[in-house]
Amino acid sequence: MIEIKLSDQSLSIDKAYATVQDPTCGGIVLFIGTIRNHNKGKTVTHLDFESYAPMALKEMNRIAEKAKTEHKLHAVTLHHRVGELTIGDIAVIIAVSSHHRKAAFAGCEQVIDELKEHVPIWKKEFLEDGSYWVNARP
Amino acid sequence: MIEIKLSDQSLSIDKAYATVQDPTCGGIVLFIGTIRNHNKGKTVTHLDFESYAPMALKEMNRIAEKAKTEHKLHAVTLHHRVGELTIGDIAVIIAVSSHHRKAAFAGCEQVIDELKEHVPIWKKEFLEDGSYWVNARP
Amino acid sequence: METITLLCFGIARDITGAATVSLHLRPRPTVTDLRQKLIEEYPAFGELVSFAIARNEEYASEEEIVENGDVLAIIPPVSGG
Amino acid sequence: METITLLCFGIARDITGAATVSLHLRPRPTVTDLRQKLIEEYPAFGELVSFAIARNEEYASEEEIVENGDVLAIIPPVSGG
Repeated sequence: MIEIKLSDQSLSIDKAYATVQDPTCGGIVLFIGTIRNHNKGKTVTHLDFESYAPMALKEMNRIAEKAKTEHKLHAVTLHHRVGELTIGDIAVIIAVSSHHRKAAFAGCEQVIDELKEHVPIWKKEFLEDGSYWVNARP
Repeated sequence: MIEIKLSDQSLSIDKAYATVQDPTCGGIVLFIGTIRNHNKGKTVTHLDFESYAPMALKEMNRIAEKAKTEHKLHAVTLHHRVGELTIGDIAVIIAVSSHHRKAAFAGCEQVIDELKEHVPIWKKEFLEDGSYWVNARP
Repeated sequence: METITLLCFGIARDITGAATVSLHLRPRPTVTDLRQKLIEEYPAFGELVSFAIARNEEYASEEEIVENGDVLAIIPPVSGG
Repeated sequence: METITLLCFGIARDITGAATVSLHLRPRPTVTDLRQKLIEEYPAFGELVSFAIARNEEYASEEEIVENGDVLAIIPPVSGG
């Protein structure tokens, strides 16, 4: 099973967990990405996530399907937040269940690695003295 | 920070998450071990976890400290359930936070691997036609 | 010549000043043609780490040919997660 | 001879039939002495995959000497998590 969501509302760990939980699976791995209060020595006050929604959902689905197949996972859930977020807010939750815990760890790590590389979502960080699009310039 | 708990009450994912969450950490990895409805082709109805509590807590603390040092983690929380559990119940939650997500994945996996090898907790599985201590006999 | 419209996100929207940008190109250009025209008209795109072009909601390769009716988008370096 | 008491958990409790077991041994035995005596009195311990001895809430090595007042426990193969 694959569940993909882009949402401008708070993400719930319990809800993501519930989507992958299954009586046949003993091991569930979750990755939770939160907003840090600093980046490269600068103090972040809040930030904004923008997405190219239809393409982001397609890419998220492709990445989840690929991890599910390659690691023989039972279920993969991928929830990403968009809009304005503040420090400590959850930006992304990846939940993976599997019969074998090694596969669950490897699959979950692969999903977050590929998400950060390919999914068209852009983060603008607001500092005390300005703002910038993360990763855009050298 | 290290938090260790052996409990005969339901474990909460949100509570474990809250203990490791920190505004300086962007990456949190959780492992959740649940009770499966089968083991080696047999149907499990429920099970019982027994522990040698003072030694189990010492070992859990040693394993958490070791992972924290070796992977430079920010925080490690290790909650294990004891007593009678049924299918789908959470037996163990490991929550790890880190500045770097690679370290969080590696650290969390190391904790569950070492827990399963060293912590004096024993699981008795109850099947439809009997019961047995897991791993005890060849 | 033909008018080709691309969606702009993130820093691409800041550079063009709008949610879409229109380029005038010969019919059936390649993705490379699009990229070059874009940098010609908005040199700031040349200052980015990189940018990709999406065609019909998928990453396009450089040699792909843009057809009439394709949905195109400029994809600056992503930073989700 | 001395009386040495060990805590029993999991399958060890099933084998001895009680939460503790007492062995009669010469003073200051090694962990190996304990292990051998245990198998001698309860051959079922020899049928387990393995078992460890804990001394003062830590895993003991085979050559360790058991002192008066030590807290000892039989640790059958663990299965937590």
